[in-house]
Amino acid sequence: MTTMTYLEAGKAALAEEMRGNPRVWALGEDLGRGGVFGQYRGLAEEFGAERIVDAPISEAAIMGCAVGAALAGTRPVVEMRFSDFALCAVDELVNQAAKARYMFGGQSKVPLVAREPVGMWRSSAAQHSQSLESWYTHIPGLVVVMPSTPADNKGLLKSAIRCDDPVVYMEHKDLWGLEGEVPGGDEHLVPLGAARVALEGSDVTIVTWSKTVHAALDAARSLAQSGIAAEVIDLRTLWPWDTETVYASVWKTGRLVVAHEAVTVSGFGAEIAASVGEECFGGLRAPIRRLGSPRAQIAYAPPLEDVLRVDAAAIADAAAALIR
Amino acid sequence: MTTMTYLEAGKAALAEEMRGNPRVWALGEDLGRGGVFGQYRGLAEEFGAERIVDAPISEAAIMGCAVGAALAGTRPVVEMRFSDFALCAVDELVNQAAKARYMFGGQSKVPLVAREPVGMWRSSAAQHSQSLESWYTHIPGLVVVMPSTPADNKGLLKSAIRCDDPVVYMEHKDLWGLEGEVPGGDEHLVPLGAARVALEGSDVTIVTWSKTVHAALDAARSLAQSGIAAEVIDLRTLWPWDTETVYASVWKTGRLVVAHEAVTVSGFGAEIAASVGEECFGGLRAPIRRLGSPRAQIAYAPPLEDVLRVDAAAIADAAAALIR
Amino acid sequence: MRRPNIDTERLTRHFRDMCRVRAFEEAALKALAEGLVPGPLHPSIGQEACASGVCANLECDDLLLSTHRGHGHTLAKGADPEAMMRELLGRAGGCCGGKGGSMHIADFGVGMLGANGVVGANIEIAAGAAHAVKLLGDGRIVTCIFGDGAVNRGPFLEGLNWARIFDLPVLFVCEDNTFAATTRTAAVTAGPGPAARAESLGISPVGVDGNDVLAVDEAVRDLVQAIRAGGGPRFLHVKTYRLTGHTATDAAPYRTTEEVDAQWALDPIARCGAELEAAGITAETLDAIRTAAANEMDAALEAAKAAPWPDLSLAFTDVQDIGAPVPAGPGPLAGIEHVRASTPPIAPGGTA
Amino acid sequence: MRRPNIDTERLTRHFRDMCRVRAFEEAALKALAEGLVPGPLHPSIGQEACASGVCANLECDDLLLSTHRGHGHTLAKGADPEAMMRELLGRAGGCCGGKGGSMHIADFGVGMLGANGVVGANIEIAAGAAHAVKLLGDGRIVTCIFGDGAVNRGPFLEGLNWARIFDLPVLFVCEDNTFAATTRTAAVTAGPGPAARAESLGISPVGVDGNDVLAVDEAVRDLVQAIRAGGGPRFLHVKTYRLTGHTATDAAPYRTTEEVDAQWALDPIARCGAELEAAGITAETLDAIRTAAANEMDAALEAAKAAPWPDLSLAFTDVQDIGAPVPAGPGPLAGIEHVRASTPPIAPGGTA
Ligand SMILES: Cc1ncc(C[n+]2csc(CCOP(=O)(O)OP(=O)(O)O)c2C)c(N)n1
Ligand SMILES: Cc1ncc(C[n+]2csc(CCOP(=O)(O)OP(=O)(O)O)c2C)c(N)n1
Ligand SMILES: [Mg+2]
Ligand SMILES: [Mg+2]
Repeated sequence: MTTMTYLEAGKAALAEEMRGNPRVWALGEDLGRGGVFGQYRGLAEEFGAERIVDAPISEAAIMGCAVGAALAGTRPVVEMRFSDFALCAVDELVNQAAKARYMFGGQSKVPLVAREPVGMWRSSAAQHSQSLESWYTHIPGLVVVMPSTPADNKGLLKSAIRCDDPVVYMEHKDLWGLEGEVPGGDEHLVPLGAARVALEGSDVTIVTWSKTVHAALDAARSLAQSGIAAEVIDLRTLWPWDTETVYASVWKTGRLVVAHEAVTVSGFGAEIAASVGEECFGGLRAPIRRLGSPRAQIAYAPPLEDVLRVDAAAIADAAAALIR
Repeated sequence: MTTMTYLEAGKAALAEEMRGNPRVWALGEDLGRGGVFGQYRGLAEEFGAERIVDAPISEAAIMGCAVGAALAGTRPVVEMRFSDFALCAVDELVNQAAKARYMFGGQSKVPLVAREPVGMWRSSAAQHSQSLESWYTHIPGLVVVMPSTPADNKGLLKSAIRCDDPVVYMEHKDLWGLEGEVPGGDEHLVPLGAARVALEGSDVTIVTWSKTVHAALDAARSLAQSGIAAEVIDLRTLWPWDTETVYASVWKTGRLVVAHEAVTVSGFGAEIAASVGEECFGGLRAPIRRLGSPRAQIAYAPPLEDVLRVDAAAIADAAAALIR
Repeated sequence: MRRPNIDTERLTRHFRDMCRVRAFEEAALKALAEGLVPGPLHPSIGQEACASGVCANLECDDLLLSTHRGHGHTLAKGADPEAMMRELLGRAGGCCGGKGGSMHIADFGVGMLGANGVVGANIEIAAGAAHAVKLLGDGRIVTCIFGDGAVNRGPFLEGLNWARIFDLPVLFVCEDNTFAATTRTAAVTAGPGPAARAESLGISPVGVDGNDVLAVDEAVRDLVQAIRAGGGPRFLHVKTYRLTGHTATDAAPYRTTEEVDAQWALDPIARCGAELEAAGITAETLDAIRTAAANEMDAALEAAKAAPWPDLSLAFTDVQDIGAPVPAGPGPLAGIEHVRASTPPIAPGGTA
Repeated sequence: MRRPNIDTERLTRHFRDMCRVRAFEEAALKALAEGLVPGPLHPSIGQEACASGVCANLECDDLLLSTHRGHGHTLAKGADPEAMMRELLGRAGGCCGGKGGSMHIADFGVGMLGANGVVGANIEIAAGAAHAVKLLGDGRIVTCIFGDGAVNRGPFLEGLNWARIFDLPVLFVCEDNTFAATTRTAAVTAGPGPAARAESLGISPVGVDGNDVLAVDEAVRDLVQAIRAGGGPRFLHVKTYRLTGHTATDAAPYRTTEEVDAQWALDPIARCGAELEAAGITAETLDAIRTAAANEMDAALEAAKAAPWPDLSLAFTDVQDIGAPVPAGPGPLAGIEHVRASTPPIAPGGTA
């Protein structure tokens, strides 16, 4: 175990995988100087400009190039800088990366990882704050991963790089500085598709991911003070998601809150609520509550931005209301 | 009332709005020769090349240009040819069109309509068959419309062109030739946001839209033969969707099937199921069933493609199973 | 036309290759007319010299990226016509298992990494494949063929810029057939055109008469040599004409028959044949080549017609490694969705 | 530098405009250092000649599209610095109501249709605005300023192509400050650069020393004249240097202090001042201009500091006409979502 930040954990994961496999390389803007958040700092020095590739501002080319590079036998790790800019490369990700294996009848896989930092990061406003994970869960062929802790950022990124499917890997910009214990050694892999029960409880299930896991844990602590035992499930992988763990928890508690930072409408919370509503119908003791951002663009002014954030108090209120 | 096809209805709507408002114009590939499906045939002759604009293969420029043209005081109607190609213009639609009004503090609206033909159209395969409506329902600022009949294609397209919001307007490619009665006169407007009860019934509610409406009506007819009275709701507008009509129906029937052509996972059926599950919790007599495409890319070979289609039999089976 | 010192053997090979492409598409069009091709077909009739002239200079393990109009490129790269025909008919044994069809034809076994249904998308993919090839240092080169319509899409700029700044081993071929669907590209392409754009991106272009197969062959030979020598990306502008409609069902009323007839007079296969005759190859030899090609492709079509539909379970293979759907009833397992397999509305085996 | 027949009045106006831009950004940086600017700031220090030289040739109702580094363009186009400063601080009365911040600064009242957070996106939007202007036939022209990084994105090709084929009244200005964030654009831009690319798209480019405000002014004057005369799109390549880091918090360790110092010697404001002095304007006059600018911007900052936060209900206005969220409890009404307004963690009114 070592203490490191979420940012360092991601960097360590990439470095280890690059050391272990010469076919792994990374491409994105400003990577030679460490990337926009410093999450690549030092890697160009270790691996050279051939494997830590400094790209022009060409998100479409970065993603499209990764598709071709994956088809031709390498394992590119794409850096999109802000997930919002990945919207300049949707054809490349959705029409190409996600479909090539299928439409060519399995002649090739497309092992690429698209790192797309997501989420509100104080006053970044409408074009630099989005969380569009639910989009990618809707696209056949894609795997979607959203780590919430340093340990998971290391273990999940390593698994994503080893995965033969195109993986949309969404780190949260507000978590870069978060410190935590990270298991050492090259073989700290967190399996894709397995949720983590972050806190056990019997009264209500809170399913969440990414930064909102921390708000949910805060909420659970305050609920505990009112005698309510919340179970907090960190989904970690959104596609495929761990229905087994979630359904088992809901059968146990009979109550579910799904909380995420993304817009509620057609957010991934809808998929979870719809699935649980169908699969655990007889076990639900209250309606499933979804908490997400209202369907509004994200504002710059801090108080306006905060109106759109799901915080611990909102989660605790929603959970408590299901029990009352 | 006149009988016309879905295609002709859309063309009539655009022509009428262009006659009525010189600020309305259309832009897209091959429009001067009628567009890829003939849905613009004759319009260049009537309105000239200045208002029926023949674009290069530049979806990003077509959409981006429409954003600028809307900000500068016109009302562009964008033709994306296949909704799949709109994936080349996502930044322009999502980061620009949907956000400009908000991020500039209301200094301008963005009145544009993006026509995006959707859906499976025999053996068009993975890159020409997608239905990504749920994506756009997730984006604040956008209105999402999916007509299922000629009458609605006329009345909704006219309303969309008059709407000051950016509207994603999705016609289904398999419906172009569908004939139906269309109210005459310039003022046949179908309001955005209002569902249509296509068939009344008391035993089970089927919520659907676009081409799947017709499969649902077929299913309802076969259910009727087994004595099951299905209520079929054609949503018509997905955002904002007519919660009032849907909730009232579910309170009445206690059972809901949501059927759509798009992938089930994170499809808009999830939003409906989640919302109904929350709002009608006490009124549900069975779990909500969602029917959509499995989460697989769309295959070329007809039998494989058909595996992915939601048909009348599947809808009838699902509805009947809720009652048994 | 008469050129000195013609390599008649090589030119005869081109003649054969072009006849095979033409015959393949004629067979495919016949199948389409019979209702056996369920999806769209984009014929390359009149453009065969590009396919043959380019691919004659590529090794089997060199990589090729193509477009929606890619039958010729795929055949010329060495793919099996029967597997291709099965693909067009959506049958078992198609080169993509019946899952891609004409617009996604591919044969990775001969380095053909796919046609593409999105205009211009193959340019970035090709740059990426070349990036991989350079990283791996295995000596392969990549060729990317795209249309004159593609030069108006962003990926043209982004992909060429990418290839140049990283000095990648890739040959860009703009197969300029005068049209993008029903639009004359000249009307929607600003400035002097594709070659000038390549030049502005640091890749000096070469232009060639695309209906002269030897000219294409020779131009490509030099460019490929330069690329193999580590010279970085190259650009070839191949000027030709689309003799058919955009798709097999496009009657192309937006141009006169005079225009098309004049272009038929430049048919690359006829020109190649005439040149071979002038060089002493007999009409009989050429006829035999034509007939062999037609027979080969008719046989491919017959075999495809006789082939069964793909097994329905294939709808769920090749989706992805983890989280793929399982064709089964609903249940509390990750990634499982309910799937109903309906009866195919079109009967297999050529009876449709 | 000494030029004959200088219009000292016009040059003095440039001096004042540039000083105002500089003073605005210095005030904004001060506010940022005090923790009052919650979002990112991209200063244009050293690039003021582009803003002033371009906008001096535009009418109020002409349209302008800018970038994330757009304070100077916005001010020079005539926006109110206090409303801009309020916007940077996220306060009520900001020109975007506090909802956009620096990266989305806009003032439609003076034809400034917005900075943009997506590099290159403004190029297509500008082409579209010019398309509308041409359709409406109202005589306005459109100007689009973008960086040297933007020329590597697809919209550069697609937008310029569009403007040229439809002969639109738009001036494209590439404000080339040598860098895209931490990357020297020369390293990632193939070929001769932005001007050659414009040329290849049929728009003949003009290049100018971007630290010489009169040179920019004169070049733009001619180009704007040509555009107003119906000549279609024009292109200006303005060569300058970004004296600060990419953002206010970027120390820019990727370049030497020698390099930056050498560039400071070319500071357009100092150069303009020297030229004015040489033309007989006194140092006192120039000082007074500088001081007035500083005072104006300090006052704008003080006013912004004193302004309250925007009303929380504004989070839900301007979303869209139909289907906008309503800040209320859950209920069976279309488009309503539950919203909790949390206490602002930063106190308004300059006490943060
Ligand atoms: C991004 C995109 N836009 C539009 C289309 C529809 N489309 C298919 S082929 C074609 C014309 C392409 O012209 P060109 O690139 O010259 O190739 P050609 O068909 O002439 O071989 C168009 C517009 C598409 N496939 N992809
Ligand atoms: C599409 C996109 N990719 C990346 C970014 C991140 N980014 C913001 S500014 C910038 C550099 C832009 O360089 P340039 O266009 O030269 O403008 P400058 O900052 O020098 O004024 C980058 C990469 C972005 N905003 N948009
Ligand atoms: Mg063409
Ligand atoms: Mg720059």
